[in-house]
This record gives sequence, C-alpha cells and structure tokens, in this order.
Amino acid sequence: MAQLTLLQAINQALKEEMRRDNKVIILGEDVGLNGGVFRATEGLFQEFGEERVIDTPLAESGIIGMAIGMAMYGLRPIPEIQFMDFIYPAFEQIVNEMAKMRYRSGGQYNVPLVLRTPYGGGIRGGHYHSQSSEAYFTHTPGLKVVVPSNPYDAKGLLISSIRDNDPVLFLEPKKLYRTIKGEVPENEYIIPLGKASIPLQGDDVTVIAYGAMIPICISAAKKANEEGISTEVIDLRTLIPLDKETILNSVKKTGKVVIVYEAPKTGGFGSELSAIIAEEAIEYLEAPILRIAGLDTPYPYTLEHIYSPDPRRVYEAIKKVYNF
Amino acid sequence: MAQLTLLQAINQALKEEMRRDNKVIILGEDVGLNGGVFRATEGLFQEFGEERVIDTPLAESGIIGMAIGMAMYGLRPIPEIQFMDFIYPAFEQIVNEMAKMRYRSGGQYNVPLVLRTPYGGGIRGGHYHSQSSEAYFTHTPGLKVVVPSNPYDAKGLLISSIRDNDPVLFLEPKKLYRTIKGEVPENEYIIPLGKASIPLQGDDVTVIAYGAMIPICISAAKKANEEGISTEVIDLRTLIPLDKETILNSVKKTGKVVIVYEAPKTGGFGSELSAIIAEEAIEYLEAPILRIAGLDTPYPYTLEHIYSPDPRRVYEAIKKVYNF
Amino acid sequence: MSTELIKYLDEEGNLINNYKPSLDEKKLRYLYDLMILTREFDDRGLKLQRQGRIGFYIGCKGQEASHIASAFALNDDDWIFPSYREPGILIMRKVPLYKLFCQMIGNEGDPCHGRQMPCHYSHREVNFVSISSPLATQIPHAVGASYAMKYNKEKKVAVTYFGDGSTSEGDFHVALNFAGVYKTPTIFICENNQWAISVPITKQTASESIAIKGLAYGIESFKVDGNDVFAVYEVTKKAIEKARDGGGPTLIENYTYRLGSHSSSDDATRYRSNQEYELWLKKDPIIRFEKYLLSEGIINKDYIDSQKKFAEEEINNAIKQAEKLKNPSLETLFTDVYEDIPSNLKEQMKNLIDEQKRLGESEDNSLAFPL
Amino acid sequence: MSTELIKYLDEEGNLINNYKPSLDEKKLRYLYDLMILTREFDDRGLKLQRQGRIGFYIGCKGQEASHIASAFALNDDDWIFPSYREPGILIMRKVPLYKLFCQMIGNEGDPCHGRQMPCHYSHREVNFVSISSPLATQIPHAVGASYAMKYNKEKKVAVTYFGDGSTSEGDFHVALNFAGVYKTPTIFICENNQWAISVPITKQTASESIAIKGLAYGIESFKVDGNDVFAVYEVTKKAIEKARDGGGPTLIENYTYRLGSHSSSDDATRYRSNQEYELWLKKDPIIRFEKYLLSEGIINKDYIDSQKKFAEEEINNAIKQAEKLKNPSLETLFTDVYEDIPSNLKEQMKNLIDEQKRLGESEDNSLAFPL
Ligand SMILES: Cc1ncc(C[n+]2csc(CCOP(=O)(O)OP(=O)(O)O)c2C)c(N)n1
Ligand SMILES: Cc1ncc(C[n+]2csc(CCOP(=O)(O)OP(=O)(O)O)c2C)c(N)n1
Ligand SMILES: [Mg+2]
Ligand SMILES: [Mg+2]
Repeated sequence: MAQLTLLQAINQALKEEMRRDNKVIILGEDVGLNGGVFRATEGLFQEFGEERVIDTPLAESGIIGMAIGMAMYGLRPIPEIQFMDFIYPAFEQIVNEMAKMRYRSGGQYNVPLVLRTPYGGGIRGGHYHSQSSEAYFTHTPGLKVVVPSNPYDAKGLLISSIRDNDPVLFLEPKKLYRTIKGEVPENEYIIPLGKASIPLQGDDVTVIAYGAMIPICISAAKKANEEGISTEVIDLRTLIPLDKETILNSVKKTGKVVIVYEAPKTGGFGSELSAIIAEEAIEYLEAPILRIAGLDTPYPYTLEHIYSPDPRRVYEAIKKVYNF
Repeated sequence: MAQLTLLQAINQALKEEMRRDNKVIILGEDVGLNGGVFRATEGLFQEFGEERVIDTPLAESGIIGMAIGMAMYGLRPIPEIQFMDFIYPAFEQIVNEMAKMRYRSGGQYNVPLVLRTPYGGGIRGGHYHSQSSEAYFTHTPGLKVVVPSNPYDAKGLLISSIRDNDPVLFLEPKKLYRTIKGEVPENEYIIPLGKASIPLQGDDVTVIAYGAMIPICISAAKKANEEGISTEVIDLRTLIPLDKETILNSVKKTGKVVIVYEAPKTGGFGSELSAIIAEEAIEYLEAPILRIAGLDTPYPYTLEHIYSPDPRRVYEAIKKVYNF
Repeated sequence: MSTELIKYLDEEGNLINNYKPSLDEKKLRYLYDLMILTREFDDRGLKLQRQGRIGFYIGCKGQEASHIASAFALNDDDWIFPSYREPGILIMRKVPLYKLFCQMIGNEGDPCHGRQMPCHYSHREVNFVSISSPLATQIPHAVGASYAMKYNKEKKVAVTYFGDGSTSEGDFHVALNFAGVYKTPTIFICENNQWAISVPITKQTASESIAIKGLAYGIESFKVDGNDVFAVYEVTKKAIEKARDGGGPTLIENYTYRLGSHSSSDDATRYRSNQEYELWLKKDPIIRFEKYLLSEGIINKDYIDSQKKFAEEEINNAIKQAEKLKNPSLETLFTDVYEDIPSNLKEQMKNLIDEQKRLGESEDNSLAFPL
Repeated sequence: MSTELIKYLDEEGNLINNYKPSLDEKKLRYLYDLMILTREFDDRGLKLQRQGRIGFYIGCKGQEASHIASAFALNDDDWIFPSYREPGILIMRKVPLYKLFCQMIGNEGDPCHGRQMPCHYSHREVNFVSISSPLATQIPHAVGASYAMKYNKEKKVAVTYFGDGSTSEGDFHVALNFAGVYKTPTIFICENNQWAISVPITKQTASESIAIKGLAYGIESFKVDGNDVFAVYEVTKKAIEKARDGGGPTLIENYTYRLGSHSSSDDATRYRSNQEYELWLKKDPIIRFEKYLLSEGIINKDYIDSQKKFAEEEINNAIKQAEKLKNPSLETLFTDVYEDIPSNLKEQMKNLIDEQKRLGESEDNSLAFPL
C-alpha cells in the first residue's frame, strides 16, 4: 500500500471519483491549471479538462450558488473554497439555500455537493488563514460536516461524501496536509459518515476531538498512559451526523472527559459535545467536563503557537480530571 | 410612566439618542418614509431627514459594509437588517470585518455600531422569517450580543448599546414587539451590558433563557411554583459579554438547571451555557442539564406552534430535573 | 445590445414599430386566457388573506405580461428559477390550481408540506424550482443548472426571474459575471416593477436602466415594455433561441409596475403617490392586450365574460378542494432535512410525538405575519 | 465617461496626446524617488521571505505608478482604504520604514501587535486604514467613510484600491451601487494587473473592461494606462476634484501588470507564459518614467545611482532597527478584541500567563505559510 500524505489522499479520492462518474465536477478559485493553492486538485485539469475542473471568478457566493444549481440539476459538484476564512461571502447560499433546499421543496430537489475547504491554524496564517468555524455549520440543520484527521480517513470519508445525497461540508486540516503520511489503499473504499473512530483505547479518561487536534490529543494521551492514566481518544470524523453512541459509551466507562477543539472556546462545537454529555450521562461523570480550545479572540499571527491547543495543555487537562 | 410596547420602547430609544447625538444615524431597507416594515423607525425620517435615516438599496452586505466605514470614521450608525434571516449576505462583513477591525488594527480603529434585527418565530414566518441564529454571532469574538425581553430592558439596553464603543448585535424578539406592554420611563436610562436579571427568584430549579423565551419560562416557572417547585428564572439580557456569575450563583444554589432557547438545539447558545456549568459547577449539579430548544430542522410554517418551545415543555423539564 | 425600450403594442392596443405578431390567433387567445385566470387567481389570493383564510399573500397584479408572455416562449423542459410574482407560469404549465391553494394554506396537499410561507411554490414535475424568500439567491442557481445543461449537451435553457431591488444584491452580480464567463444558456429576467417594498428604483440604483448592467458582464441586454405581451414574448424568444444555439446568456429588463401593495402586510399609500398608481393603472397589460384582441376580432365581449366566469369557477373549485385538507402530519417536521432521518432527529421526533399524545396538541398562539 | 485607454507617456518615455505635465520638476523628482524607494522596499521584502526572516511577502512590482501616482493626487487627510499592493502610499505618507518591517516580522514594533500576516499594514496617523485579507471588503467601508465626510460637510475624499479579481466579489457591486445612489466622494481604483493568482482577467469577467462596469452604477469611469505616472496622476486628480466639489464617485481602472508571482508562496511560471511577462517587463512604469526624466534633464545617471544607494541604505537601516525588537507580549493576545478586556478573556489571560510560566513557553512548531 502506498504511503500518502493527507493531501495526496484527497487528490486520489477526487481523481478516482471523477473517473468513475462524469457527473463529478470541481470548481473554485485556482483549482485548474494551478492545481489549487495547496495542490489538492493537481493534475485534474490536465486529465479532465476545463469543463470539469473549473477555474472560477473570484466570488465564493458564485462558486457555491452555481454549485447548488448544478447539483439540483443532477451533477455532483465539488466546490472548493480556498480557505475556510473566505467562506462567508457564500454563507447565505450555504445556510439558507444549500442546507434548506431539500426541506423547503418537500424533497423534490436535493443538493448533492461536497464543499471542500482547508481549515485551522498552525501555518502562520494570522486570523484570516487559520479559522476553524465549523460551529457555524454544525448549528445549521441540513448540512453534514466531516473532518478527517489522517490520510486513510480522508480518502474514505471524501468518497462517502461525494456519493452522499445531501450537502457535505468537508473540512481539511491544512496543518496536516503534508505533515503526516499514512497507508492509503489504491482501490476505492468508503468510511461511512456518522461513525467515530477510537485511535487510542483507555479506561480512565475520555478525550474527544477531531481533525488537526487528533495528533495533539494522541500525543497527550500517550504521555498520560505512560504515567498510568489510561486515556481513550475519540476521533469524531463526522460532526454531523454525530456518533453520540460512541461518545456516551466511552464517557459511561471513564466518567472523565476532556474535549479539545481549535475554535474560540465560547460556542464551539465542543460546547455541544459537553452539553450532550451533561444532558444524557451526567450520572456517570466524576469530574468537570473540561474544554481545551482556542481563546475567545481572533487567531493571532506571531503568537499562534501560544494561542493553539497543544499536547501540554491537553495533558494537564487529562491529569486534572483524572485527579479530580 | 408610559406603558409602551417593546417596539415603542425601541423607537423611543432611537429617537432620544438621535436627538442627543447627531452622529447617530440609521440605515436599512425601508427604514425611511415607510418607518421600517415593523415600524421600529416610525417618524424618524420625518424628524431627522433622509441623510440620517437612510433608505438603502437592497443589499445587506452594503448596509453593514457602509455602516462599518461610517463607524470607523466616527459616526454611530445603527444599521437595521429587516429580518435576522436576511443577515447572511452581510456575514462576511460582520464576522471578518466588524468583529475584527479593532483587533487587527491594534486598536487604531473601532466600529461603534448597533446592528438591530428582529429575530425568532411565532409569527407564521416559515423558515425565512423566524430564525434565531444568535449562536453564529456569540461564537464570534469581537461582537457583543444583546437580547431584550421586555420594553423597559429594550430601551435601556439599546441606549447602552448605542453608546458602547464596540459593535453590538441587538436582537429584537419580534413575537414580543406588540404583545407585551410595560412601564418605560421617558427620560434616558441605561442598563449595563453584561448583567443578567432575575425576573423570578427560586431555590429549587434554575431556568436560564433570553428574549422571546422569557415570558414562556416565567409562565412555566409560575406553574411550577404553584406546585411547590421554587423556580428561579434568569434573563440573560446580554449573551456576550455573559454574566457567568449570576448563572453560577444560581446553579450552585439550586443544583438543577433547565436551559431554554428557540434555535435548533445542536450548537445553540444554550449548549454553551450548559458547557460552562458542566465545566465550572459540576460538583453542585443534582440532575442532568436539560435543554428545551428548537428542533434540529429548519423552522416550519404550518406547525410552528408545535415546533417552538412552549410553557408546557419547559414545565415538564422543570419537573423532571426537580424529581431527578 | 439595446437599452432603448422595446415596445410593439401601445396603451390603446395598437401595434407599433411595424410589428406583426408571430403567434397565431389560437395561441394569442390562450395567452389571454392565462392572463385572465392569473389575474383572478391573484385577486382571490389576496382576498383569502383579507378573510383570514391564509396567513399572507404576495401578488403579481400588473406583471402578468412580464412573466406569462416570457415563459410562453419556453419549452416545457426548460427550467424556471422563479421569484415570488410568477404564479402564471405554474398555471401555464398546468399545475392543478388547488395545489397552489394547498401551498398557501400550508396543508397536507402542499407538495412542500407547509414549510414555507404562502406563494413559495415548488413543482419539480413542471421544472419550476423552489422559491426562496431570501432575494436574488436563485440567480446563481440558474447559472449552475444551465452550466449543467450545456455540460450534458442538452439544448435546454434556464430562465430566472427577479425584481429590480434584487439586482442590488451581490448574488445578482456574481451570477451574471459567471454566466458571462461560461456563456451559459441562461435568461435573466428582471421584472422592474419600480419598487422594492417602499424603495423606488431611483433610490435603488443610479444606473440609467437595469438593462445597462449587462454591459458589466459582457452580456447582451434588452429593455422591454413589460406590460406589452408582444415585446416581452419576442425578446424572450430571441434570447432563448440564442441560448439554445450556444450564444450564451441574455439579460432582459421587463419595465413594468406593481399595481398592488408589496404584499398583504404592506400599505403602499404610505410611500407611493396616487397619481403614479393611476397612471400605471392605465397601462395595465391585460387591458391593453384585450383592446388589441377585440379590435382584431380575435375575441369578443362574450368571450371575455365567459373566460372570466370560467376563471372564477375554476378558482372557487380549487379553493374548495384545497380547504378540505388537513394540516401536514407531525412527521413532516422531521423529513427532508436529510435524505434519511438521522438518529438525533429520530429521537426528537419520538419525543415530540409522545409529548403531543401525552399533553394534547400545542396551543396555536402564533401571531399574524406582519409584513 | 471613457473606456478608451488614457495614456500620456509612452513606453519610450515620450509624452503623447499633447500632454504637458502639471507637476513641477521637484515634484516629479520626488515621485520618482518614491517609486525607486518602493521598488527597493519591495525587492527586499521578498528577499527577507526567501531568507526565512519573515514568513510571507506579497509584492507590488510593476504597480508603483498605479498606486503612488494616484495617491500623490490626494491630500494627507484624505482616507485610503487599501488592498495589499500599495506600500508606496505608506512610504509617501512618511511612515517610518522600520515600522513596516516590524509589521512584516510581527514584532512588538508593529502597531497591530503581530496579529496579521506580513504586508497587512494599518497606520491611522496617516489615514491609511487597516488592510484585510478577505478581498473587496474594504470597498463598502470607503463608501461609508466618504458618506460620513459628506455628512460632516468636510471636503475630504476616500480612495479605495482593489484588484481586478476583487471586482467579481459581491462587495464590489454593492459598494459601487451605494456610492452611485448617495453620490459619495469616493474614488474607486481598480489595479487591473490582469491576474488573480492564476486566473487571467479573461476568465475573471467577460466585460469589455473593468471601467465599463461603472455604467451599471451610473458612476463616471476611466480606463488608464496604469504604468504611466502622468495618466494615473491626472485622471485621479480630476476625480478627486470632482468628488470634493460634490460631483460624486469615480471608478478608475489602472491597466497594469503584476511583474512578480502572486506572493512568496506562488510560482507564476505554473500558469503564465514567459512571453507575456517579458512583454510587460518592457512596460515597467519606473523605467518609462526614468527615460522621460532623463531625456528632459530633470534627473541624470548620478541622481539615479545616488537615489538607489540611498534607498538601499534606508531599507537596510530600517530592517536592522526592526529586527532588534522582540515578539509582542502575551497580553496582546487579549487586548483590542473589545475596548475593555471582558471577564472571560481576563480569565483566559490569567490561565495562559500562569501556564506559560509554569511550563515554559509553548514550542513553536508552526509551518511556513503555503500560499
Ligand atoms: C436577502 C433579502 N433581504 C430582504 C428581504 C425582504 N424583502 C422581501 S421583498 C423585498 C423587496 C424586493 O424588491 P424587488 O426585488 O424589486 O422585488 P418585488 O417585490 O418588487 O417584485 C424585500 C426588501 C428578503 N426577502 N431577502
Ligand atoms: C474573499 C477572498 N477570497 C479568496 C482569497 C484568496 N486570494 C488572495 S489574493 C487572491 C487573488 C486576488 O486577485 P486580485 O483581486 O486581482 O488582486 P491582485 O492579487 O492581482 O492584486 C485570492 C483569490 C481572499 N484573500 N479573499
Ligand atoms: Mg421591484
Ligand atoms: Mg489582479
């Protein structure tokens, strides 16, 4: 099996799905000849031509609006937004149109598209190239939200997303694009949406996270394990629909929870996770539900390494709930 | 003292502030001669003229973008978005510009504006005239978010907001615009941002809510009180900055919490409230933190009375945590 | 490219500018019938609201030629991305009238299950896409769908309707720009009724016309007398043919007038002069067309009376049929959010259904829509 | 209204179209000095990035005339709403050079406390508003500020710069439309460098020019040779005077070229032909201006050498001075989110400061910016 980066895995999934189904079409800024500013679409323009790998004018609302129309008509567009930070000009199209089309038309129309966008910090991008605004979308009924944390999942989840008949927001942890490699089968395989994974099992503490926070949590959890705190890490993989069962089972086992996310703490998706646990499993809890998250400020530039959740911070939280 | 509706209290606050300070300017769709589609700006065009009460072209991004420029230059604009459901074309301007201008300029520029918009359901508006999307904004550092629940608060909070040097999102519960009256002093007075009120005191259960949910919670709480469950209702009034102290004090006293909000349950602002309590006061909890909220669906039309949180649902939740 | 007003039928019902109708008498009569029926439909819609039988209404009075004569130039498999003032297209495409009233009531007969406000129709069987309240959002969709038609090598077109106010939204701009670049088979029809609720077109934009905006996108554009069935039909037809032949998009400004208030919640006398209204009343597209048809002997007074009577009866029956139906089921609160109901919604559905059984149906204390 | 290219100085440095400079020799020399200094600044900025001394750079090579000659027509109290390719304006308005390098480094000398990526300057003392990464967002701000100037009865103007790609955003459209309606004293300057990263202007819009887009808003518009200091200066000056006199907004298209890659993360050879680049290299605005000044005897070779040397030294000193400074303090993570630090942020600040003391400073494992 080939060792691929997360970026290569995404590129491979796109290529395979485009070969399989000529209804799959890519559109976005610089996705064509240039192969995307991160090179996620490298080579696709050459193989599939400019009608299927479309360089668009500079207008996110146009990219998403046009993709919605394509999807309603029966294509399977994969619009790219260059950075998640630039998704907001399309916010109206996403929350009022893409998310509600099936509902408001009584199921007569659906919008099978995958909106791919790189998110998150750790690349010295300042507050306009580092945002993790998944919570805006997880609060929007009608959308599915997927966040892979490694190359294998990225490919399998992306293929599932492309074949899904609902609109999917596919968030790519840009910090991990090239920093991790993993085995990725060349043949097609899918990872179903709505199923978490447990990259590390444990009995004492549950750590819940997704995307770029997973390697950080695993590193913290391993350190905790070394110190005799048996720590379980849950990788949600899909935020909506959420795999509540896996979460609650783990919490019921450990009674101690740390939730980790990059976005500003207040109102992040981690708050929802905490609220679910406090609503449905409070009898099992033996410690406060701690959230290690971004600060309630915009993302900084120079001091980003101090801003971001890191293994030390997660490790301290694990210890804290363990010793509570 | 005059008995005013919430709408009249808002109109009065606007009028008084405009008389006091000619830097205060109103802009929006139909706010001029027509007095706003809800009549919140009635009479202002006549008194202050079209330069200060500006009918704009139909473009929310233009309204907010222009207001930001005015505010940076030293005016105190009060842009109106006709319904909160139509705020999204301006989302980019709100979350990336309005909210981050002070931060990114190192405090050289600030954006003292008040974005007024009616929110919430109960008026047969379907999913495009009923939304409560406050959670998108409470998750956006740099914004303040205010939600009055009665005429007296509406005036005092609006005056505070206008005088505040940060951008404020001022959410008006449209269902309450004309359905409740209350005493409103004619002279100016302010209610500080960031301070909750406790319209009903109690020792057994804490109910936390804001805006249009307050009358519903009070009605449920009164019923509970009659049945011997001493119920406290906290009216947050300001979501950001949040009066955590009042919340935690109450929770520490009662150990039992019900949180009520209109927005879809997943990822609503109530999830944050729950997460704060689960993080900072779990030792005091004697029951699950229940959330009575909207469904994880768009807002319906015909069945809206079934969709929305109502006193019966809140009352059941109070009983449930009480008897836990 | 023309931003001069194109006009073939004057206010007195005379053909001008050497125009000769390309439609035969039968088709002209049919066009007239549709306009009469749409007018009656619209009148009754507003009345139902006034009588408290529906919660809201938004009308098309005065804009019948603009939407009916333009859609008349389409094939049935061309797609419509509508705004909310084009019910005549649904009538033309033979959606059973009672279905439209079911939508207004929001009952179980509404194919959209009572989820949107009145007049937000969606009928896939006739390629009439779902109407959205947020303005201008449908314009980029039309570009996307027509891109797909072109990509599939089908000779179809997508037509989208929007108001003059909606041209101020960013989505108007991005959509036309994309269409210009990709040369999609899209027809953009702006029904310039000169008002956006209380805002007159002069405060909406300083451009000389709406049509001239097409220049910004390299899109051929026309300004048409929107109350003139002939001008509307011919210009649209030409644009459609061009689009089918790979000639790309066209922007058409139908210069018309909103004869009613903005909606059942609005009172136009607050901001609009009676003179202006009276002036435009005289330019009514139906009266003008009727005069022409009468003078040409294509119809006579009896025909008019019988058509009006027929329209009344049709509408009465449709309303009667629609009002028999019940509210949508509780389940419709949960379906169609996703293809399958996810587990969290299943949980919420179960709770809600149990609750309504346990406590009885929630009290309906909704207020009337205020706008 | 003109969408013909306005040009006064040809590629060989000859005045054409009967143009006679309105600026005296001293001013022309000064303009030249600014362009030389800006070019040197820009070269060194990119080098610093290549040397790993700053994390990112985005340059203005080839666009010096476009932004410097236009801003030269302003008064100091006119406001600039910039994009990211106008550092020459800061140099012209005498912001100490080392401050600009402090911003690029993101250190304690940056007035914005190291919160944005390099080249996102903000200097209120010279009315140079904060630069945003999200494109086109500044355009409506300029309309708002100029509305305020007019409202205050001040005779000021606001100028905003943006690229050709940015005209595709909704914010371009809404801003120009508002300005047209309110006749605000706003000058919209599009630096059409013909590329938006890898997307050429021909794929950006099908309109004949950017200038023609002004018609859609009733805004007078001009297309100017953006590499011609004289044309840029004169057209901007006229627009500014008109705006000051209450004549409303103007849209100016400076037709120019991006001589570098999009930014330090980009490699233009992936998508752009060398021929095209070579062609435009010959149209370099500085060379052209230099030829004119030499031929008129306004400067000589020695002058050029000494100015270049001066520029180099200034920049060297500025970099040296900037590189001495430290990172911003931890507190800057929390200030300026609001006027006062709210209690939740105070809590987070206390925790973070305690933590950094307890555990030592967090490891810096940030990646290099990839774009
Ligand atoms: C994005 C958005 N903003 C505001 C509104 C509220 N609104 C509904 S109709 C209308 C006026 C529309 O004017 P126009 O586009 O000219 O269409 P018309 O009603 O005249 O047909 C407004 C402001 C809306 N529906 N959507
Ligand atoms: C809203 C938004 N979308 C996308 C980007 C990413 N991006 C940065 S610069 C750029 C191209 C800009 O082109 P243009 O406006 O012509 O300016 P130029 O760089 O040529 O000066 C893009 C797509 C962005 N910064 N903001
Ligand atoms: Mg209109
Ligand atoms: Mg450019």
